[in-house]
Amino acid sequence: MSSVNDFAFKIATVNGTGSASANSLLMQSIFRMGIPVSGKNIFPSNIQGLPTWYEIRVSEHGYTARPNEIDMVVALNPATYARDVANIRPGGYLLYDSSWPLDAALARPGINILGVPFGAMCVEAFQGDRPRTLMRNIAYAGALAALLDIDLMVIEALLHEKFARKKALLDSNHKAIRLGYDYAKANFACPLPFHLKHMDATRDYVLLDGNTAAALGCLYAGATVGAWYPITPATSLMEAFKDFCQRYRVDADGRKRFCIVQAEDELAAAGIVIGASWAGARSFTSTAGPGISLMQEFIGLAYYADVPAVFFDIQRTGPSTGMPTRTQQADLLSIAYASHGDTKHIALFPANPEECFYMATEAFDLAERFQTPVFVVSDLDIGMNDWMCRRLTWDDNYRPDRGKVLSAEEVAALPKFSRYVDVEGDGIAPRTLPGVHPKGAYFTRGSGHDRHGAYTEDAAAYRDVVDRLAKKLALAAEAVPAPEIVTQPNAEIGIVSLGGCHAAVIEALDRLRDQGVACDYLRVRGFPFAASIGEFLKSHSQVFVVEQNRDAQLRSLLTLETGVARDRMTPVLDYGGLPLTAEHVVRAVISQTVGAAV
Amino acid sequence: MSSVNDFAFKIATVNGTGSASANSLLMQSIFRMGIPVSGKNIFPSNIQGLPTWYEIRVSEHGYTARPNEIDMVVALNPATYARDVANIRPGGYLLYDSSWPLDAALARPGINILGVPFGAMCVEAFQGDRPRTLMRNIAYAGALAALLDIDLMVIEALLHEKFARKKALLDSNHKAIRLGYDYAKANFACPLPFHLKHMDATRDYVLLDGNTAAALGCLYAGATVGAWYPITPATSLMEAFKDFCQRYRVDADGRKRFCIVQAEDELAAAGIVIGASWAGARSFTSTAGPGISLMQEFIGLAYYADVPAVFFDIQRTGPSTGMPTRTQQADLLSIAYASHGDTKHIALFPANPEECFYMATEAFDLAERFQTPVFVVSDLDIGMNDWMCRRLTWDDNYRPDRGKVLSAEEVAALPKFSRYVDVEGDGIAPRTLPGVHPKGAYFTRGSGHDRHGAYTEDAAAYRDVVDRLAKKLALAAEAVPAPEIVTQPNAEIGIVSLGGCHAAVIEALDRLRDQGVACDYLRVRGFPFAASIGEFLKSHSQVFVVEQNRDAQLRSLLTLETGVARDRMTPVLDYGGLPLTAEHVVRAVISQTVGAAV
Amino acid sequence: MTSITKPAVRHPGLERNSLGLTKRDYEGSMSTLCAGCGHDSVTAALIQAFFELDIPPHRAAKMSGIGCSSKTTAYLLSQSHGFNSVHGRMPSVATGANAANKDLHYIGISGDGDSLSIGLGQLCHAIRRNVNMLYVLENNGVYGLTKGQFSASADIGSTLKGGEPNAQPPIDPVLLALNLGATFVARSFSGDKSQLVPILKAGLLHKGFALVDVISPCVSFNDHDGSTKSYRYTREHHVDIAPVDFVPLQSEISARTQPGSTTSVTMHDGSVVRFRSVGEDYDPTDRDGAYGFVRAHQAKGEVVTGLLYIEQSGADMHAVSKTVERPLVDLPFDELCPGSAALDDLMQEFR
Amino acid sequence: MTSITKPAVRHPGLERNSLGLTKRDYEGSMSTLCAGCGHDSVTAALIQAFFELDIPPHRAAKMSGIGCSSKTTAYLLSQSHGFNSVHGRMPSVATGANAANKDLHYIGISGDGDSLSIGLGQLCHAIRRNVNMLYVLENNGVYGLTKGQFSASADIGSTLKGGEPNAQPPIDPVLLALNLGATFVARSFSGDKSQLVPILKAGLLHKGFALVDVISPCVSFNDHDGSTKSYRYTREHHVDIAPVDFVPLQSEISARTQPGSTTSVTMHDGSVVRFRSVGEDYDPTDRDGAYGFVRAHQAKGEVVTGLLYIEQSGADMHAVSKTVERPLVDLPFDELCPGSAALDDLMQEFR
Ligand SMILES: Cc1ncc(C[n+]2csc(CCOP(=O)(O)OP(=O)(O)O)c2C)c(N)n1
Ligand SMILES: Cc1ncc(C[n+]2csc(CCOP(=O)(O)OP(=O)(O)O)c2C)c(N)n1
Ligand code: SF4
Ligand code: SF4
Ligand SMILES: [Mg+2]
Ligand SMILES: [Mg+2]
Repeated sequence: MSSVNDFAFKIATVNGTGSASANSLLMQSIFRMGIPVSGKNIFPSNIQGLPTWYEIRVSEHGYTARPNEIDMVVALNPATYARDVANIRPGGYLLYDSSWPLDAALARPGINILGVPFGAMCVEAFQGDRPRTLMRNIAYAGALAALLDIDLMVIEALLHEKFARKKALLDSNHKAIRLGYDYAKANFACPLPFHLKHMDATRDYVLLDGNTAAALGCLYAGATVGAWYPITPATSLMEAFKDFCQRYRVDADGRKRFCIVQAEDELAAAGIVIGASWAGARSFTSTAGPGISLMQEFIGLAYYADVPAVFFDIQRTGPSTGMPTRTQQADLLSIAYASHGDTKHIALFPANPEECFYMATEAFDLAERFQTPVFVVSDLDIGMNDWMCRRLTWDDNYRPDRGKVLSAEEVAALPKFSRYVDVEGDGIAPRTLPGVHPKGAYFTRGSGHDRHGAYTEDAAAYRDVVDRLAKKLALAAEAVPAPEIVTQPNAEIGIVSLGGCHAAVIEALDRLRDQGVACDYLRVRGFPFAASIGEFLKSHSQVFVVEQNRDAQLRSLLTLETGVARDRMTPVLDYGGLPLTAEHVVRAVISQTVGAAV
Repeated sequence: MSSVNDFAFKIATVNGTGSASANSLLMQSIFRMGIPVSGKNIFPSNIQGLPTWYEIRVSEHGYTARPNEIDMVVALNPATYARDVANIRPGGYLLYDSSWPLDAALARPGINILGVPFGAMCVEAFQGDRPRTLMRNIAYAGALAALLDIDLMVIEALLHEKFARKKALLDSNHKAIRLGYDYAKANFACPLPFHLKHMDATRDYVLLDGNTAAALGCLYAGATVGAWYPITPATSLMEAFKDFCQRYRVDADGRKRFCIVQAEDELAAAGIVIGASWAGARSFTSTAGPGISLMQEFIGLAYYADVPAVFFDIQRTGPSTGMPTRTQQADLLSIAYASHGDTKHIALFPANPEECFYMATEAFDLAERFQTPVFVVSDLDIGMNDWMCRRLTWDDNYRPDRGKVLSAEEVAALPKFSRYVDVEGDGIAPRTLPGVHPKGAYFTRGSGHDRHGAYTEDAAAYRDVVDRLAKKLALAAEAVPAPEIVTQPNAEIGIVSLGGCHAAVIEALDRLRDQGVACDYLRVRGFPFAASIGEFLKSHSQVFVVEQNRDAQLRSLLTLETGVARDRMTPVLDYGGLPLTAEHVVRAVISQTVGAAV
Repeated sequence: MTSITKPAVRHPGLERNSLGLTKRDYEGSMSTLCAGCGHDSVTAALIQAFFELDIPPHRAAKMSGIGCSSKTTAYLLSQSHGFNSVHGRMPSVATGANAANKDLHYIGISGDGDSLSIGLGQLCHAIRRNVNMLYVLENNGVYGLTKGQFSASADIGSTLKGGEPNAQPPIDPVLLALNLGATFVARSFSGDKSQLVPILKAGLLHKGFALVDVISPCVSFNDHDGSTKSYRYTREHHVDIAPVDFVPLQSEISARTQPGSTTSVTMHDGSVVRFRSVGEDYDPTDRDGAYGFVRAHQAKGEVVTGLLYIEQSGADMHAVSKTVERPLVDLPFDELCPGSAALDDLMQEFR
Repeated sequence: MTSITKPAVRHPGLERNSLGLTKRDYEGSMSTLCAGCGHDSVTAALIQAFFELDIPPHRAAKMSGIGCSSKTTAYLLSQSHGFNSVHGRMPSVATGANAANKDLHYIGISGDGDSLSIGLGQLCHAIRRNVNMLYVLENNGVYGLTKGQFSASADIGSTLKGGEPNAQPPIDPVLLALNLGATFVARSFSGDKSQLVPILKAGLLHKGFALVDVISPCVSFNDHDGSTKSYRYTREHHVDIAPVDFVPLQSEISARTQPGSTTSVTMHDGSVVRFRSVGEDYDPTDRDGAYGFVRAHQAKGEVVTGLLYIEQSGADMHAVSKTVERPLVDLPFDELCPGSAALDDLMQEFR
């Protein structure tokens, strides 16, 4: 079965051998050919020597979810031969290194097997172990170029950009590409039935990962203090922020307009963010599940003391240390009601890198406006994989919403300043920053306090404050990003999802429609939930909630916050740690749809 | 309005002045007169100099909840005169220290004001500041004895027991009692309309606080390792455990059959408990809300790695540091789903000290049987106040349920030991203890693992383990303490509550019945919820959920776990930090009952 | 209520500093500590120090954790912002505040439980970062607020009220700080105001992390015989290496460089710390010497007090991270946001 | 999979210890670390030490946190229970396990990030408690598993691969341990097995907390020029105070008390640690001397290695808490539960 610009292939190698550059070279080339492409890096929590995979999907329709089936596998890791070859769809292709005789594990009937002596060719063509291993990767990229009709000019252009100042490397890469390309051309019927053709569908897009985008958002939002403790998959967010600051925030004399503190642990990182925000800076941390657990106490302090703070949770597979290099959406409950006592927190759910950027800036506005912790809940798939998304743009008229912060003059004009008085009836009490004015001084505490910030053990004075907090969070529901709602003529089924599931769900919607199952779709983008979310649930006879965790945590939040009964919503769960596929959603919906046209 | 054995009085003093002994002397005397009595200590989070109150309720019906109204106040703290006098019911009594002229703040019309020159009498009768302050307290006890008809013989007996070896103290206490007693007899019409008469209703009871009872439970359950970090109101639990161990677990040569570690913080305390339980000891920690937040990461590890662990959460008013000496039930959500990722935990909810004892032992059985964290969720009111409860008894046939722990012989007999295989289909995999047998060795980890305990990043192998955990927790629902259900003929209203609310709710049930509102009652005693709980909810047209927090956390758990819609349940909330009163419940139910006979 | 502003009416009787403020202007709300608690004396000494240094109250920020000691930030400087955070985590909150606004005078007030048990990690790392703040550790050997359990600073053999002796080696914040590279290390005694005040003043002006370990007895739970943190024991066993005079920049040169004065250290702002008649064997700028000196006296059961070590060369957190001169909170948005043009260019790199 | 039991078939060729076990019996699963990682050498040394000490594998318990170093507990002793807990919290888990069963040989394996950043507080307090265990800190100056950020043990001036120099003072686990009263303190180098093995053996038999800081280079992120934790730098700058011989009890007396041997320390079980030709100026039982010695050499840019301090008098956690001789896990229930009669009596006291 032939297909142009609509297929997927998977490359199986060993981590630490440098296949990453070959893979991104392939991604970028296809992207520059104007063809929608996406890649999923499936790597181990290890530095060197374990199996790693890279899945590249080409989709003229622009579907970016994880591929539903694999048309070709490039098997370069003997340790996973069996698994990898089993992955190929019937009639699909296997590309292996024929420097060695075909391994029994690879000899699978019903597929096409192509051998290229990558190893042997590189041993002949290059000197030294490391160069040989590295170039072996570039060589398979070359072979794929021939097999899939990747434009060599584009590849060459990319190599020239990348190694502009490294002639030697440029030459060897060039040579390696040709090794694979020429061998394939000479030995196989190129291109394969599934291959590429130039399009013009990526002009307005970029290839970007969510952590880089979020870091940019923090940069543009004017964040000045970043505190963190390294943890996969959140590390690259703060590292990207640092790089951007180095580039855009350093004075002529080398002095920096930012301060990034690598804390001793996540508790300290949270404390630093809270201290900096309290003092008036825009400050944030980036972490993953274990960090969220460790930050619980501080989160409660910020909530109860009305201190802004921005947390990025790049979710990975839990519980506990779990699978650090696998994705999941299982921190929802521990974030929504984080910390002991009565609490509730604002959370934003980006669906892709583009939203990571915009929601990052929005997070700071919300945190300062509502004087409370705000969580940007991303995940490993969004954060670390390259996604094709629209070019990010910026409105130069944007001004940060610092919320109710009294100036020295405003404080001076007051008869008396009391920190926690709900002046405007919106539950948000004007705050003052340290150092601004003696009359603005107040005492911030996590212990019982009254509306003046004074210590109290009095029931009424205590309730006065916590009731205001409840009111404040209730009002936040309509201030967080509104849900995205996609409807179809007289659809009775509703699908609700969030975050990274979006890519798979919109693809599934199309396929379901083609199969005669019309579904409306609501994507939750913020917490607490806007009223429209409850309405959507109530207005559909059957609702599926698609999410990546075992316990249907999004459905739990919907049950608690909208009042819609739990069992009115059918969970569609995927929690094995890999990005969601449309196939998974389609199957779940079809199989459980009351009288579906199957 | 006169009443015998059915009234309440409140003593207002300054903390650190030693009124505690006078108050317990009063409590005990009444108790020994065979009259049901309860006391609520309302104290500051401070060591010396701040207002403190003690409420004593006498109830021939045996109601032990916080009193609905105060018949008399003993006002000995000028700082709170106004508040205290306002507390007295119309027509009630005020007892003040007439060593000084009546303070304007105390001169309230519509109440009876009695002055006794406690201070002056003690200055005359005793030497030194400290003795004088202390004896002043005993003196008011004496005055109350006369006013309320407390049996002097009983008081004398108590003093003799207490000061058996301290003649001097005995004399001064005796003297102080007489000072107050004689003055009152001489100057007032004793007894007051409300007073005491001997009964025989306390023979089978004791006066006991929940933390002491829980500590006894740990002692009897055979717990050997206690790890903790001091925190109000959980401190007295571990301190009591230590005292009991010193008494019952020390060999002739002074060597101890227990090990209590005062950890450097709550994270460490949790780690110690997990390490000790993993090695085969029964181990526990006692903490409060902030500790629960700090232990989140470790809780997730124990859950995911199938390690038993027992946690006592003596809840106090949150969020954050909150009000450390006030009560609340607001840690429910942060315990039920503690830690990031998909988790769920077993929790027990004692209603009084008696249940603290039995549930403490049960907690260890459940933790070892299900190889998972178990939380005994108590609160400050239960934990630190003296409650009248039935004498604790012990069945010498009890043997700890250590769960599936393989002996050396059993391991040796196995072809191969794999740690996480669900041999019996109940989700519980047999475990081995370190040091027992080389073949039983396995690797415990919080990182992704398969059924053999080996590291994995494979989706199926990962799901295999977390699915087993979900199954295990689901089966625990019918193993935790069953709910207590009290029904009334054709009641259509159902009241659901838990923990310390019980005392107030059962009193409210009587009063509601008297007012023609018949209610059935279900008290949740364990989590996950038994099926009977959902059935109770569904079988009542109107359900009230009574709890002590702002956000209706019990209702949230019911909504999530039973599937009953949130709004089918009406919250009755009290979260100011003081123990619940029946009055509060009655008012809430009456005012919201559809067509109640009001 | 800390937010009450002081009455405008001046008390003619009261002494004024160069800002025209009286000591009252540096006071806070009424202490709720036990009568005789050492912590209250430390509060008084801090008020004195701020008053004498002519620091505008609102330019100070009071940071603390949880404990009787941590409560005391409410009892001074009611015109300063205060942050009573969570137990043992004040150092990180102070670090963040300092990162955001480097121009305030940060004082952290903590206890031995707050700093050496739950907060040990944070204290050590704040020292490493050399966060510019005065860190006062009110050390009483017990957890006061939770009613007297041993803290990690309890000496071996020191007993609880009940008589139970401590058997674990103590963590000495002074040795720890010297070991971790602290740039200002002192120990004092709440009962010795004449020693404490100048040390606090020097600590306030020190550019970096100034650790002042103050033995501050707990009268309710650790002031009995058998305790090595009692008033009596401390009075009898502490040896002052040398009284220090703190001579602020303002005062005329002569006073600062008075001839004949033994050791003296000039601080960042030009102020001078002068050690009077310090023993031959003692050099307050020799880290290892100080360490050995303290250890040697400990062996004799003595508690060395005084400004034990001071180093003016160490770079503080901002110097290390090369942040701009202006506090980050004062940077206008347009100096922080690269703008749309830059973003458009940047996007080209992601194709 | 660590739970596979080794094949019964013996390899005749392999050397056997007194238990009749070969080194294979002390091995674990295949290492997944980078080729050349220092940690793998430490694993080999530990296997050697256990083998030579004739310790039954199942009587050991392997405790660790999270990190490349912490992973290594899977690569040795597949017949021992292992607990790979959470990041930086292994000391508490080990403390609990030890409290429950004091008769196992506990080895804690950690990294500089695991121990000196997130885990600093727990490490310090495990030292204070003198928990009876061998604690191996595989020190490479970076966070390996998270791809090479500086850890708290990075020396000032040491650079990252990218060239960025560290500006914060390092935390030296050896000095820290000496300061906190550790009873066994050593430093070694993963590249010097002859020094490391006897130290590990002594540490395993030491009754108390034995800290062994092992410089263990990270070839992927911190083995370049400019790094002070590289193989090259360590080889060139480490000075061994004195090679030690570890003479187990089993061996005939003569060997243990061989005349002429300079310093030698007899351990709890009667085994002897002998220091060969230790310099005049060095006494491995003088805590402050050791501290000064290490500091002095640091000033010269040298890294002192060897068994730096050993004290046999210190009471371990169980001695301090006076627990019974038998492990608590072995106590029968009836020795723990007072029974119904006692409870009835007790109830009388609550009336
Ligand atoms: C997370 C947490 N754990 C425990 C407590 C209880 N607690 C309050 S203060 C304190 C110790 C205070 O000791 P220290 O710091 O020495 O202050 P002191 O009262 O002695 O001045 C403890 C354990 C708490 N507030 N928060
Ligand atoms: C709570 C938590 N925070 C962060 C991480 C991520 N993490 C894993 S290992 C590690 C540092 C390891 O450094 P080190 O202890 O020196 O071990 P090495 O890899 O260098 O041997 C970090 C930060 C984690 N697993 N858990
Ligand atoms: S308990 Fe001790 S530390 Fe706390 S206020 Fe009283 S004396 Fe001070
Ligand atoms: S990254 Fe470094 S520490 Fe980790 S395995 Fe590789 S070499 Fe060892
Ligand atoms: Mg203290
Ligand atoms: Mg490391």
